[in-house]
Amino acid sequence: MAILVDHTTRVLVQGITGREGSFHTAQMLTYGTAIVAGVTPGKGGQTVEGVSVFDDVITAVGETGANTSIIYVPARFAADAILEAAEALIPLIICITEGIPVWDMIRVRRYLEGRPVRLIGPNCPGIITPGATKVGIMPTFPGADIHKPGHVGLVSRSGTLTYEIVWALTEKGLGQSTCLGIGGDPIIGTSFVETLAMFQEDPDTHAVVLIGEIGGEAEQQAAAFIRDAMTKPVVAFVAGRTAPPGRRMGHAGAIIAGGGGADASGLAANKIEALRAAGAYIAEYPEQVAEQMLHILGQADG
Amino acid sequence: MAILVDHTTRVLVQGITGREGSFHTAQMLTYGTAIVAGVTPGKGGQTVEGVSVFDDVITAVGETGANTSIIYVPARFAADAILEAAEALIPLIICITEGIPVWDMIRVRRYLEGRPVRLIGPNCPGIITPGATKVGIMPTFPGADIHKPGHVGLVSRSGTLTYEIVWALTEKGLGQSTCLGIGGDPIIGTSFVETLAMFQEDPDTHAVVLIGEIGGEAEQQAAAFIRDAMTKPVVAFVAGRTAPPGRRMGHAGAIIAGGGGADASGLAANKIEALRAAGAYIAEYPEQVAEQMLHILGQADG
Amino acid sequence: MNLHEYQSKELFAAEGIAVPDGAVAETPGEARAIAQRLGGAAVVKAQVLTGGRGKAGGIVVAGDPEEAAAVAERLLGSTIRDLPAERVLVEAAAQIAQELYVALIVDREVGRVALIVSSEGGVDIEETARDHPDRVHTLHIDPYLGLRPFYGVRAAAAMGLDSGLWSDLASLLANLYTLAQRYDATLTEINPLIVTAEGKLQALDAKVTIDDSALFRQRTLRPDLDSEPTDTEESTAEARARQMGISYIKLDGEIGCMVNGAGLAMATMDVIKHVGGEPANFLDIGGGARRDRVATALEIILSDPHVRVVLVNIFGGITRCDEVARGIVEALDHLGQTSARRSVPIVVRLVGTNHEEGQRILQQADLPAATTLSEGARMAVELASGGGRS
Amino acid sequence: MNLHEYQSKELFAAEGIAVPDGAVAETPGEARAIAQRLGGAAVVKAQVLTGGRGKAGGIVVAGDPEEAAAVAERLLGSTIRDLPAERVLVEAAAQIAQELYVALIVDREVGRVALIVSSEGGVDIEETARDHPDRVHTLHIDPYLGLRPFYGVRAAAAMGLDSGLWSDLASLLANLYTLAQRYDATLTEINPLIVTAEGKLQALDAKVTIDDSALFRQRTLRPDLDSEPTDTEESTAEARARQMGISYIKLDGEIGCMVNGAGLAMATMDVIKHVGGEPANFLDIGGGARRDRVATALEIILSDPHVRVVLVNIFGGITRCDEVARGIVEALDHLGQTSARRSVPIVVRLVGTNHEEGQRILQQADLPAATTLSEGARMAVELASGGGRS
Repeated sequence: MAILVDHTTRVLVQGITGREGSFHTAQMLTYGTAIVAGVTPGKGGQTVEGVSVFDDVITAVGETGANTSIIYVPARFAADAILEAAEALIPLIICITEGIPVWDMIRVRRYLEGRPVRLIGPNCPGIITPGATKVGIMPTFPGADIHKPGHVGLVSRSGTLTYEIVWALTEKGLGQSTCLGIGGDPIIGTSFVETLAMFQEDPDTHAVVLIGEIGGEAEQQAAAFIRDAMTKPVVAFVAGRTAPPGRRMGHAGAIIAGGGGADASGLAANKIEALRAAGAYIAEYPEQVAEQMLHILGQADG
Repeated sequence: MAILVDHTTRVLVQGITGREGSFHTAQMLTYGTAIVAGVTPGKGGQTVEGVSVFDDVITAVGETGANTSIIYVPARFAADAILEAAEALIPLIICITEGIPVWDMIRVRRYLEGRPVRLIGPNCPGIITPGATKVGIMPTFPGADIHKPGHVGLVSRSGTLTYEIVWALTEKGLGQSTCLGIGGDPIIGTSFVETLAMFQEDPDTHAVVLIGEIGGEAEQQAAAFIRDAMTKPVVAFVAGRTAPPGRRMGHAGAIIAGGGGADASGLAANKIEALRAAGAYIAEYPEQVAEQMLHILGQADG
Repeated sequence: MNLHEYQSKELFAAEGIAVPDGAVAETPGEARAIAQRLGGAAVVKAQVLTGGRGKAGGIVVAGDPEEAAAVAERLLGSTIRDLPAERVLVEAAAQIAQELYVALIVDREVGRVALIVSSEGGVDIEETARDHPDRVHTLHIDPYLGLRPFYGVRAAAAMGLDSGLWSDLASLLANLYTLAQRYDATLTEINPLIVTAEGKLQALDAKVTIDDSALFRQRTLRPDLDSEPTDTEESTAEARARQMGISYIKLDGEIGCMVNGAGLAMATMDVIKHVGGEPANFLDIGGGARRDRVATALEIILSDPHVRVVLVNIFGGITRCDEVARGIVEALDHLGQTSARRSVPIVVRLVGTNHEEGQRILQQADLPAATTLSEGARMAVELASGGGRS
Repeated sequence: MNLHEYQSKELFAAEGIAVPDGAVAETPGEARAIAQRLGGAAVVKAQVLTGGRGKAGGIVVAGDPEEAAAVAERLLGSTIRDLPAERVLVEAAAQIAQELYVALIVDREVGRVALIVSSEGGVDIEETARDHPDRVHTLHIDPYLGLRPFYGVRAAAAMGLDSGLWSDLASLLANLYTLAQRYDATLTEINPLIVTAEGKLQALDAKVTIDDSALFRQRTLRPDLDSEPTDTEESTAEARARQMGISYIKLDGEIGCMVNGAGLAMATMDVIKHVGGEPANFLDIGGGARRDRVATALEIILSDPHVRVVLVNIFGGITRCDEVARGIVEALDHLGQTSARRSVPIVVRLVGTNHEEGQRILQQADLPAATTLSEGARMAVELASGGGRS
């Protein structure tokens, strides 16, 4: 089962001939992902890692039946790539690209309103349903995959921090149903709440890990949803409790009291408090997520 | 019953303090229309014909529960007025204004996509459900109203030609369920087909009059709908059979072979042929519409 | 409103769309000077608003400046398909490697702009569409997105264009869309869009039609808007009417018509024909016409010497019958003082908003009145055939 | 990137938003000349990127040009809230009838720009929002529509502005939105927007923040993008890092960190604290970092003399461990030749994409390796407390 991606996922790679696109196409193919097409304008007819390249998305979809797109296009062209995929009504679009201007994302998100299209990201590591398919950039080196099929769902605003925590889960024998990063940018396509709702509905997911960070109010909204609508246990880790207030910590998502508001909702302490009050288990450091999950599930699950 | 407007209609007049707005507000009030608010920016707090004026649409809707807007704003501001009403989610917006630039209407129509809002017009005479409410500019002088309650539905691309035909119907004792003009501009909010579908569903409508004109393909689309989905009789009149090809006949709607295509679908003869083939009755001149309708219904109906 | 080729190309150049080097000339001497600047050989193109100029002899290649002057001499003041050529465009001859077709057209049914492209340029696109529909490609542009690069890529791929030119084509199309939006163009057409021998895209011809409803905000395109109209295919009377907000088209009959509303105006013409007459014109005074517009309309109708009778058909909604009646009376008074045409009979059919006041005004002026359109049309036909011309 | 007031006002003026007459001065003499041109009296405002300049003494009214020069002399080179004032803005004193607040802010939760207005300008908007929430009004702008006039009308009505100024306010807000979009501003704030004694709107202060991700297309705002950064609140090392695509923030501890990913970088700091250490910095080398960026990052960390040990924590996804390992070795080689800081110990924790090759490279260079983050953090804390500084 899992959520969003599984063995029926047919992937189109936008920006397949670029450095990142071709590298990760190879990685995904090695993992077993069904990559059916690539797109790079002007390079139609070529192949990359055996995958046919098309000039434009709508042609690629028509020829191959791709139902998921992953975007590795550079930041200045990435919004156009998302719009092209959305215009072609690809139901699931995953944008890896980091550094897309915020006004571009305002335009994109408005375009997505009311369209039967879901965007994950941008500035995210993608989605993996371990053992079935990987549509992303998470490390899955053969023989030492950090992932393992199982029943823990994981959703994160972060990239590498996710790997850290997934690895700890796997080391403890806790497999995952689906792991996804929703992206660290100020404006993203899919929220914590939407993802938690999918995990709550997914019979294959028994418990959920939520990885937040400072900035914005996404964790507070997630907390409200956990309190009101979730019956499955949630373990949460929020990065940045030692971050000094008022300074940007890396990408745009990590700003204390972001959004110009007067409140302190962006602070890690407030987020942690909201999640704790909503009934989530709080991990103090990344590896503790796996320890707590093992405690909750009572045994290795998966 | 009727379609679109009835005694539950609560009208907001955009541009109420203007010459046309105030004149027709008085006319509509005389007819018995429930006009609950007017809008003219900067004139909030005034009254026109006893109707309260507000500065903006969303406030007016909040204060008065208006569910229909009629727009008399000059052409250069009319698209903004439609957008403001649509943004405020007024379910029915009727735009009387003539001469709105076509690029403005492209923008408007795109905005309406997927919104729970219906636009009638622009460049139309509005809608009347005789005996119940009038939201438009059609002549309804007391004591000699050209309309009469009954069971003939009427839809038209024209303004004054509609009055001509309604009057002939009424003179023959044929009342109307609802009469509406969808507008003569190249880009309009509601099509013949959508209106025919509403009349087909309306138990109060027993037969339909369709008034077309040269230009575009709207009559051919109507013909296809009549053929495929209508069981009620339709009498059609298409203006412009004597118009010389290739010249504009007045407003933008009336262009032979409009839209730049190579075909002659804009010609009156083609439209008439399509409607005849679809089973519609064809009137040769306006007054014949009423004669044919009387023949079809067998008696004065209403 | 149609723009001339030279006007369209000025807009193109300002928007970054390459056009051949050249300039417009109003005299043979100017044409000679331009050809000299261009290096001798030049193409001289009559600036008339009609298709098929080439076939009609309106485009001539000149080998040297003297020949350019001679060609200009011949074209200037001649008529191409009944239209006078008041200017010629003198351009450098292009080295053509490939001819394409691109256009942006408002598609009324879809409510969006259609991008139409073809690998077959320089020929009649309607013929191509009929004979080789697979060579004409249409893409509707989402107005929220505008003509983003992926539309250009899709168009280029559909045309089978060399991939080295794709990003140039995408830029050109984006610029063309910006131009269309900026100038309220309902049509912008480049036929042919050429690939030069150097491998560059260039607009060899240019056609732009501006939305008449948007002229109020396009005054830079229309410096003549308040003065006398020129440069269009319409007659002086038609242009004068349009300036007043009146739609007027002269036809060949003898019954002048003044009607409110385009649909009713056409139906009135249909009824006149139905009862055996011939309309002398189409005339729509527009919605909410006031008396000065009515008076102008009547004067325009009566300026046609073939008119033997005038049928006024007004069904007042937003137009008020009393205003119309006053306009008619005013116009007749004015004409009575200035012209002998007062003797043309006028049949008036007036119903709708404020019709009682209107009919009272007409009765005072002793004008014949009809109750229905058919009755009015029959009265007009009888008056026209029974004489009445003094 | 925050713009100075004078830079923001230049953008405002170009967009048609009225600002007080004035100019920027870098010397007392320039300030005197500007005050003279303004007619004598002037307001001298230190150009520093911080709020509360007024309270901190950064805004001074001068009665005549000499006083303006004296004030400039005092402000230039002084620090306001720890920031050096390198320029002053000398402006005509405004006659204020009313003070308002308007701002456009990207609202990340809604994904749209929020228009925030208040009838209480010239004061801290956050205080107003807390104490009088009914006086602060927020409208989210549909990006498809842009800031159309009806939003302006709605804002004006909400503020209770005199209706004679509504269309001016609507125009001003539309221009402000255009400016924000044109320059990729995530914040444009006018506090106060004043109504002058003559009844005109004028931006008395101006604050604009540009989206760092959009600087590639905003080079006109950033002539210094390729040279040394100035005019920002960040330190030289932080600015140098940013130019390389590295996020670096200096802190007060002794354990330098180099991490890929902001979330993991913060978590690494959290773990260092958890095991008893103090991070010397936040550093995210970004996604897909190549070896030159890794080398620069290490040099920046080691340029902080308080750093006693460096913890490198890399979990490779889009970043490849072999590139990181090569970058570390390169940087150490380079540092070994140029500095004495080679002796600072480095703990490396490297897992993920191409980690085998990366670990092989590190082993050859004889660098201590950790398996988990906690282990790495503990090793670093031990090394830091146990000395290791030579």
